Amino acid sequence: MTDRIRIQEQDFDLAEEYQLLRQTDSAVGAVVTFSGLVRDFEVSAEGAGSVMNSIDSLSLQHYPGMTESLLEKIVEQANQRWNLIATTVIHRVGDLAPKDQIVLVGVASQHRADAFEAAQFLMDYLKTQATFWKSVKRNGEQQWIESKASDQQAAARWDGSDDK
Amino acid sequence: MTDRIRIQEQDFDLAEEYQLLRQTDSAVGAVVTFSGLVRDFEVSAEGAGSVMNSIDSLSLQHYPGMTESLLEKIVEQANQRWNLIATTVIHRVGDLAPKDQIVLVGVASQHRADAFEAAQFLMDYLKTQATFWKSVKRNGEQQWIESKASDQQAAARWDGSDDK
Amino acid sequence: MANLETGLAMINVLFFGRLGDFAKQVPSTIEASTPAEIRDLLAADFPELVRELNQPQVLVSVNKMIVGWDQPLFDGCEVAFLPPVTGG
Amino acid sequence: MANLETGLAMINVLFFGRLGDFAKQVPSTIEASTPAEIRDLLAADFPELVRELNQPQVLVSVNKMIVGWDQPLFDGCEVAFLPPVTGG
Repeated sequence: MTDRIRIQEQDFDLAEEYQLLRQTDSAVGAVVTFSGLVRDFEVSAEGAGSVMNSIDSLSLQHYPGMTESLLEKIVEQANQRWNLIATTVIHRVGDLAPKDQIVLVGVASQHRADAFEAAQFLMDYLKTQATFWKSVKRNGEQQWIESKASDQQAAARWDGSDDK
Repeated sequence: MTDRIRIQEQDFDLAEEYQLLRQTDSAVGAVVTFSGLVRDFEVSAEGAGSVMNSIDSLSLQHYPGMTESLLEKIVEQANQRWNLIATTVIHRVGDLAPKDQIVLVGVASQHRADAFEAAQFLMDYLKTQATFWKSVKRNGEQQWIESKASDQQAAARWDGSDDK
Repeated sequence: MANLETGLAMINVLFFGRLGDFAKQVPSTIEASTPAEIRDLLAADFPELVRELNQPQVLVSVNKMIVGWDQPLFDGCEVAFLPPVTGG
Repeated sequence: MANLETGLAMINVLFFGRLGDFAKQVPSTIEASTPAEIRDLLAADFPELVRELNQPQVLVSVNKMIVGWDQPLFDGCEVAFLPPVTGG
């Protein structure tokens, strides 16, 4: 298992990370990547009555030291649950603009089901367990993003049984 | 919806396809890519008693004209089931060596669940519905690959209800 | 051109995947009125091929659409015999 | 250094996310024996912050491990108050 975990201000290059995942081992038959991007709007609430507000920029704070160890634990759990060959998790912090890349999760495995499920698991856990906080600026005013019930639900599906 | 479907002998560039998916629209918040690679071995049967045989090369045959229209249908179904912004399906044909890229599925959407599920759906349907046939060469001898029950099961989970 | 005496259509036939290995000597056009009839016509000269065609997973297409074995055929139809696909 | 008179530990305190907005005037070190005591000490001067800290989703960590509000603290501990995370 080759795991790469990085928290950084600078942008990442998906192509480079993909090549690293792909070339880990000649047994790699499947590579799944997930990239999260800054959209140019944020939805103010879930469900009916939600409002889309356009944003100027997004800012990501994290808890240095704690985030790294949480991400290591999340990746370790994924390796225990699925048969993975290599995993990459990169999360950016600091100020980001619409269309910027925020997060990359990449998984290489022999078979596609492992790579797909592990990538979803990593994203769900990253959204609900890792110590990152997002704020947005609109018209010069900063506002913290509310956590989403849908993210909690997505993460909950991995609890309990080993299966979905 | 921006859909790109290609069947080709030449290799593809994941980075280029990712940039196209990412830049389709400023509403894109999630991009999932799946790449299938040629492994340097093939498993002869599923379950107990399976044997891993190393291979020299892999060859992909398809039914020109029919494959394209089947892939269009599969992508259309994905667009009906999920809220997608752009989709890319590239499948190679002809002779391939171990570590070569075979297939790329890429999906861009606002939210990650749509992109993840649609990418899995596209791969499952591509494996079981599209008119491609794989053969391998080992020690100079050609052998057709058997279809896998696990692929049929993976595709079957999308049938019936709109949900998994 | 249809055979004026028999009323049968001239059909272009294709065999994919492992079926192709058993069909190398099969003529590329055959006179028949259904895919099932094509199969029956091949039984005498290509018993191994027909054993493969009788596998329940083998599908038939006419003009690139999946159809039943009793689909009526017309002059110039393209009939393809498709073993289980293994792409992706 | 622990306060010799009270026996309380000197704790480094951190507030993340929206909690930070309410905690700008909070000193970076506080004498206390549990995270709950830190919260209680802040109640008089920072009522809005403490209202936020009392939200059930707020978690507490000591030395970067999630703990309960009654976790005993020692000199030099780092206590962080964490609102619901919103990464990814």
